[in-house]
Amino acid sequence: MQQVFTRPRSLKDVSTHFCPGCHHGTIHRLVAEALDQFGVQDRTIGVASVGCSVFLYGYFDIDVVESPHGRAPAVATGVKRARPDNFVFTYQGDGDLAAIGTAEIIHAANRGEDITVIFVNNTTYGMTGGQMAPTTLVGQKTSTSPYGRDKAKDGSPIRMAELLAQLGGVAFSARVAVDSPKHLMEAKKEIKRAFRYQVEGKGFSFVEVLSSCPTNWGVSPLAANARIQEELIPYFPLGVFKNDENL
Amino acid sequence: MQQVFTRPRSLKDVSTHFCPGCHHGTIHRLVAEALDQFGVQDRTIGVASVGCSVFLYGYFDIDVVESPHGRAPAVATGVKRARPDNFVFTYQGDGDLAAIGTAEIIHAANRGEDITVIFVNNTTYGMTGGQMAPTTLVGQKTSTSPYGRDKAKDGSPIRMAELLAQLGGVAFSARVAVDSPKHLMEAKKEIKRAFRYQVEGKGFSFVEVLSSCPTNWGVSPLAANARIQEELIPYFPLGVFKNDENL
Amino acid sequence: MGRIEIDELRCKGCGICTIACPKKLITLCDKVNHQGYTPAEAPCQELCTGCALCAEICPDVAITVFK
Amino acid sequence: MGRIEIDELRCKGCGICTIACPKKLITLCDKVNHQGYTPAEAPCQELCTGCALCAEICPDVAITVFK
Amino acid sequence: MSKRLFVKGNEAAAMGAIEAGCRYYFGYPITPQSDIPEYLSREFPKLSGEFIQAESEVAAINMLLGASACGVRAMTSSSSPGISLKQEGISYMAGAELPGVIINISRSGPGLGGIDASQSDYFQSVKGGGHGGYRIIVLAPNSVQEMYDLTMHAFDLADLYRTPVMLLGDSVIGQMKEALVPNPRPVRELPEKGWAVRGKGGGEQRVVKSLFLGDGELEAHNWHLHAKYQVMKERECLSEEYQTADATLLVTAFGSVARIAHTAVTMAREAGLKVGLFRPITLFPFPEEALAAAAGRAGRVLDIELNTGQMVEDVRLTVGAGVPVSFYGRPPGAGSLPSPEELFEVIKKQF
Amino acid sequence: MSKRLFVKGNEAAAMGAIEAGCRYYFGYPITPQSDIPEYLSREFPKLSGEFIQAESEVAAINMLLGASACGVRAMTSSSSPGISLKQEGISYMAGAELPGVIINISRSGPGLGGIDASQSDYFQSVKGGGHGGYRIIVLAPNSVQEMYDLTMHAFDLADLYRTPVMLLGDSVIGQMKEALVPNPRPVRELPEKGWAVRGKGGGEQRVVKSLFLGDGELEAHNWHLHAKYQVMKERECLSEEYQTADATLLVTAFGSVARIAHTAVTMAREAGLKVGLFRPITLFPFPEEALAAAAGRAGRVLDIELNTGQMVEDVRLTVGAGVPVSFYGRPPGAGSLPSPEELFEVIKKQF
Amino acid sequence: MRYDVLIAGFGGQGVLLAGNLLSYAALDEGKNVCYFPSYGVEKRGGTANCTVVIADGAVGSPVVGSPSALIVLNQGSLERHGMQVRPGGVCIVNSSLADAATLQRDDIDIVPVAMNEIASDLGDPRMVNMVALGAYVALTGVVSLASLADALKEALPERNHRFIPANLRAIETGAQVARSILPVAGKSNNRQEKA
Amino acid sequence: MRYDVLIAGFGGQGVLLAGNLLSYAALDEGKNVCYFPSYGVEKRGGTANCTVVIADGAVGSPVVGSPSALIVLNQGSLERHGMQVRPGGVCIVNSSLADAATLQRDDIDIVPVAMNEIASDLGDPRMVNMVALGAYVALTGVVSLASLADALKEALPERNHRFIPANLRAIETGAQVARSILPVAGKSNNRQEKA
Ligand SMILES: Cc1ncc(C[n+]2csc(CCOP(=O)(O)OP(=O)(O)O)c2C)c(N)n1
Ligand SMILES: Cc1ncc(C[n+]2csc(CCOP(=O)(O)OP(=O)(O)O)c2C)c(N)n1
Ligand code: SF4
Ligand code: SF4
Ligand code: SF4
Ligand code: SF4
Ligand code: SF4
Ligand code: SF4
Ligand SMILES: [Mg+2]
Ligand SMILES: [Mg+2]
Repeated sequence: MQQVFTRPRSLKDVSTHFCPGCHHGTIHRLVAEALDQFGVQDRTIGVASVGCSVFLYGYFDIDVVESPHGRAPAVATGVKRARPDNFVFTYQGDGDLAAIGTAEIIHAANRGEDITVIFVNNTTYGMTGGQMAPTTLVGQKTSTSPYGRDKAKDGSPIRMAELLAQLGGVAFSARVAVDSPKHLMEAKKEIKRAFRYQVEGKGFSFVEVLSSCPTNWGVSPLAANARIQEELIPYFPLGVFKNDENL
Repeated sequence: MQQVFTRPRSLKDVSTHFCPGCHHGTIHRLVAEALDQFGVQDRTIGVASVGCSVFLYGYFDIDVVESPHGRAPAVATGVKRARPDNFVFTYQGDGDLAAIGTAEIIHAANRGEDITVIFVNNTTYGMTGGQMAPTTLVGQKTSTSPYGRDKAKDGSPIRMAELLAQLGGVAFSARVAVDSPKHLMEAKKEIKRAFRYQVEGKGFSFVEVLSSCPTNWGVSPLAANARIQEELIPYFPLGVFKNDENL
Repeated sequence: MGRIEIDELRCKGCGICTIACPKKLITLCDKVNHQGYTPAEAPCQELCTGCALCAEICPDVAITVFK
Repeated sequence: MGRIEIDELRCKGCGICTIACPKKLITLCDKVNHQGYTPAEAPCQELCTGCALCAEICPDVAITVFK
Repeated sequence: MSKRLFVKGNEAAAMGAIEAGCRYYFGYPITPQSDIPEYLSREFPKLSGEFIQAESEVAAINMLLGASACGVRAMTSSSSPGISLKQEGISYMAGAELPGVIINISRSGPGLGGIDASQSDYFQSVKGGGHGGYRIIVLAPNSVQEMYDLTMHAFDLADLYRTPVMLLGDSVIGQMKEALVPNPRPVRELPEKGWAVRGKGGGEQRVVKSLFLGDGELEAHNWHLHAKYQVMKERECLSEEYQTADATLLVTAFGSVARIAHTAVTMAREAGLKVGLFRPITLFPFPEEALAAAAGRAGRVLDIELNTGQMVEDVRLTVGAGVPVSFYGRPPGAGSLPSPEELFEVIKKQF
Repeated sequence: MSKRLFVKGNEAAAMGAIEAGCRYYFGYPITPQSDIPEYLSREFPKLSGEFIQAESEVAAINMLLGASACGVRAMTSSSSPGISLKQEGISYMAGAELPGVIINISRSGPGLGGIDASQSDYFQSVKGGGHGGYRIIVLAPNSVQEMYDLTMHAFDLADLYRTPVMLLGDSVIGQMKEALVPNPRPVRELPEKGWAVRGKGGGEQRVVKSLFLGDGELEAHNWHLHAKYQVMKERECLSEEYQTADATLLVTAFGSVARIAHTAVTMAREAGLKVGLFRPITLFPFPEEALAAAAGRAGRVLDIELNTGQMVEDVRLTVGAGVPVSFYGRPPGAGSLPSPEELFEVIKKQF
Repeated sequence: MRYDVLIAGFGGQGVLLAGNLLSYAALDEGKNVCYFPSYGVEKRGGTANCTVVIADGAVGSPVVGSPSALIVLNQGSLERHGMQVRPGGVCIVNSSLADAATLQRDDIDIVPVAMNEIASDLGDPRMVNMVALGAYVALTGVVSLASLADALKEALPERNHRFIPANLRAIETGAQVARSILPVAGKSNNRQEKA
Repeated sequence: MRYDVLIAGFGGQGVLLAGNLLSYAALDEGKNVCYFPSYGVEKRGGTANCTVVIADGAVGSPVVGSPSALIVLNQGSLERHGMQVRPGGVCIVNSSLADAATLQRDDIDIVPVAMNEIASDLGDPRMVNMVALGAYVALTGVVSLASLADALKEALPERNHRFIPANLRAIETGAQVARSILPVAGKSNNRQEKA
């Protein structure tokens, strides 16, 4: 008998601070696997954002630059322009990317910066205790929408993967999930494709990953995992929204 | 014989600082006409941005609040929430709205703030001396793209009217021009429609107006006027991109 | 039957009205005024229909139209 | 023919592997461990195919699979 | 209503804002102040107030600018990094003479730093972190009760002087719970807001702006603002003294560390050391007169701050060269909050 | 190359950056500094440098953060309102100890204000406009030649101390044209940038961050930064004196107004008044020793600034109570730039 | 009188609720109270602790270097805070999860209480914090058990009021056990300091 | 020696080019020069003016309160700056667009030159600024006409070098006219101050 499943080399052998059942852990592993597969670990510069994934440097065995909240795409732009031969990705939450970082993500995407963005959408601000995010579903109760998100006052959840797909510089934009083996395998495929596009210099690639936040959703890990299929996917459809090989 | 064309009441009887042939003047007049037509002059609060239109208060006979560069949609949000019965519009340039103000316009639109945004797209930063804007056409020479905008490094011009049309809270989004009597009449129609939607409380309405900047384009007023049809409209098509009466 | 008046002091001589007038009744005079502009003029207005297209297109609201 | 090992110290008892395993070989034990979690266990693994779905889905990379 | 409630400092500030008549809040989540937006998002709907979670701190301060321009009482709150992002907006509000309350439950930096109690934003708050040389009133509460009372006071001062007012606290003041007597809003003579935009309604056009291009206009405007700051210095200084009457050593401290110093001073007194505590409550205007007097009596000053030395500059400028000023700083961070016992040791060394 | 060129101050700064080896610029247009990005957008392509017009000043400072984290020489430039927006990013760079040059061709405020020459950003620049109590080196050129030389110097200091360095000018210094001798970049011993990210390439992981959560870590980091600032104070102070030897009145002024004061002092000397000029070139670290000496000799100081009084606080803290310090301020705005004749009158009144 | 106590354990043991309950009780008795929770970047997981200062006069510092009383619910907290207790003070240890013997001090009273077992015996393992509180109150008399009982209504959210009887039982049992180990009259009275 | 001059007119009259040309000429003669343009929010339209200070030693202030020489190209500038000229100084007025008589001063030399007419006569109305410069140089001798001629290459963009002869003619004519009005030997020499 031999080992058929092992921890990716790019992922440090430590336990994380993530809550039980939090998909951040799964997504970390998928990203690390992709780094391994392309053999870019040694020339990768990860750009961390501010959110529950702020400890990126603690879990990935790669060089990391920390960004102010929301500014990872700008930081990554500086990094990639200074080191065009390095592999550069950002890892951002939905508060980080879809709220405070809106201008930075839109313009990095529009310039077609040759970077990959992993966008972890858990429909809330995890690290700060579960406030409403631009991605919070209508009716969803959070600590700052105690009566549920009100479409009339707060607007509808933003679909970033679709929005960014509109922009010229975007080579690839997709939305995936990791709540089931089936979705997880697709997620693997798309994350690797996004990475390949950067390796091949095709331009800006973007993968939105639907993620759970049991703690702030106030449900069990299993219930949170189930919510992805039951509530998130119906509004945030999985799929590839832009795939521009010859950008 | 009687007078068949008169200056709108909402427009002060003063001469402007605009350069000869600058469409800002024309657009100011069309907006003032719409204010007159709906009889909202007395309850209008205009939100000025920073750009060649910074002197909004000098030309419109209405209450005006000045905003920091790019933040007019946020300022207007504060104004409208505090005074829901007032008529509130912003008047912003393309540097102001499509660059530094990207996050503010996207989220005001997404929240469906009940305001109207007049977006004057002259493909450059007029007031500061003609630098490249997110709307600058590929190949267009500006003071910061002396060799012409390079799609590979600077990305492609952003089409704001189309992009905003994607967002939930947007009731109306259109692009018009004022370079010919025909376009001007359409522009009048759409600006009035946008205003009507606010008067009727239908939500966020947006009108992008293609505008000339003879001074920074470095051509004569007539040549600048002609460029709208010849170069801008082919990339920035005129039309209505969202018209959601029953939002 | 129409007639227009061009405000010398408001006109900046951009010339846009000259191409907007279907009857081509407007031209720019060649002498520079005090602000350094060559304002528009419509010397003979017999054919003016009062359609006001010139006034509509003028960025500086320098034209008044009668009909 | 497969076999899995669950790392007691990494497992946070989220239970996601228990629904991911097509053979339903994994369960959460009921005694709380020192971190206050009830870790997963797979007492009888005869039917384990080594498909590794459990390991793939585990957010904490707590499962190793042999085949 | 004199029943004592038991609430967090942050909640007390939110309650004070409501009692002050504030019904417009614009903010963006950040630890350790999120209790404020969370509380108001629960309560405002019941009071038909408007709570908006902005897309960023930049948007929030500009929403505040817009609401304040309409003459309503409005506020925002954040913590250090978020406050840095608001600096342009604060400068615009100061320039346009707009009232508005800004709460900074500051955290440790620089950069991302951490979320522990810190006083490293003193300079940013009192010297004007934004451009243009404006000043804003800065209040430094040191108890849950003051979080409530001073928030109400902040709204009055903002309207009285047409200026942004900042409440500067930290995670100690914001997160601790104490008894709160929810006093009713004090009645105060306040000027009409004739300058506020509301639609000209046939009347004069109203313009809220900070752009002044006419010859000499902007210089005059700057002197006008300067004159306003002088009036604040004369009328609005607040400070508190403890055991200063016969003190031969005056400890100066504000906010959270003043609470710790208070106990340290008590310990010193029990040990027979003649120590007193001077606590500025208004950081701008800085209570120069009162401090100069107390410092003069004591003859020497020990300034204690949760940073590497900021207010100490204002203390030195105030007491003059006659009175030696020493400094004890504990820059912020996990596990770095000094205990009363530690401060007592520091004080002892002075004798 | 000693041929004298005739260029704008802004262009000189851009040329200095190129000579210093800077090949990465990130900025957003704003008057009166746009000549800098405009010049570099023309020249960088020829040098295979990267010029990016960012979507905002916030994006620009964070692009700078990213490039600097890679160890390359990079810069941004802006003017007052834009600099306010950069405060969070500057705090992050200071916290992560990242080099980087920031040019502020400041303008008049507060708010939108105007674009006239101003020195109202002194506090923001030297006291840390951002959160977290960091400091950055601030250089204040007063000639086109200094715009060039000090920009080169700024890059060296940034690398030497791993800190952001700001060049603080205004529309006078940025827009005037003077002769420039484009001196070659001085050779200077600079440390390796082992900390820069480049992909770990088998070696140790490198992390550029300002987050410190371990017990005592952040406090230690703050003291480490503080210690660095002390070294700067010892080694990097720059100042210039004119006619101070026998002066009985010492005028202190920096940047543009120091140029005007220089002529005023000349006029005073011609009128037989013993006046000297002390010009701080580094605003942080503030040239305390040199100023204290010169002020001590003269016995009294007249501080002149284009604001309502900022550097004067550092002057007072430096000279101590023995030496009376009076202040003459001209807050900025259209038509408010004082002439040498006006300053001469102000000086005369002192006798 | 001035009392201060540090309560520490890991997340989920109800440390903060215990602190709150104690505060409400003291408040009801007309005392001044300052409750100060520790606050980590990660709001969840890890260790949790809070300080409660109770005084007739000004409470002064919310931060306490050496508290007169320490309540530790797990081994980690005992190791981390054990040495902080002021000489003459008391340390109440949850002997179910921590080994009181590992704290080598004879200048304070060390009171081991098997809180988990007691709570489980009472039928609700989550009552560990109440058992601890009962012990503390019994040993220090900082507030009356009656006040604690009343305070439960304020400290617990409406929906949990049905658990009040269970909480009461846990508090009382904790008190009994503590008294049986160390009579109130004992030297632990020195724990009352002047403000 | 220290010379300072304020040149003012409206946009499009080439005020800034004149200042630049003068600066280059002085630079070529080894002098120190500081050229300071006025700068409005609106970069276009309105009035334009610039100050040029020329000195052997330090130029000192770029800003000049009362210049020893003033060149005004339109009435507005004459009214705005006329009184600023230092006693004993000279004011060169473009009499085509400004009425020199409106400046009531006898403590300075007022030299009216019909610059527009002269320029038009020379065949290029845009040469007004060169006529003005010629007059100024002739009256003050701050630089030699030869240096001005050489400087044209530096001051003008490559593509405009074909206009150099025309510029030269304008400069010389301006100089002649000025001399004919006020001999160089005249009291306007007092205009040279020490630095
Ligand atoms: C300028 C600034 N504003 C706010 C914060 C506080 N903050 C930290 S993380 C975060 C958002 C976290 O949510 P998200 O980006 O969705 O990441 P998640 O934790 O959900 O994975 C916020 C608002 C900050 N650190 N800096
Ligand atoms: C924070 C900030 N950054 C930059 C500027 C400088 N600025 C003034 S207007 C402007 C852009 C003008 O372009 P646009 O918005 O397109 O308006 P236009 O003048 O073309 O009509 C800029 C960058 C500013 N005032 N504030
Ligand atoms: S708070 Fe939510 S997002 Fe953050 S670690 Fe816990 S579960 Fe994951
Ligand atoms: S610069 Fe351009 S946009 Fe501004 S007024 Fe002139 S023509 Fe219009
Ligand atoms: S369009 Fe108006 S401004 Fe332009 S030339 Fe005609 S009248 Fe004059
Ligand atoms: S009214 Fe019509 S016809 Fe008459 S001048 Fe104007 S455009 Fe021509
Ligand atoms: S998925 Fe992983 S962490 Fe969750 S229970 Fe299974 S083994 Fe434990
Ligand atoms: S490897 Fe497959 S079969 Fe075996 S335990 Fe895991 S999921 Fe079940
Ligand atoms: Mg999230
Ligand atoms: Mg524009």
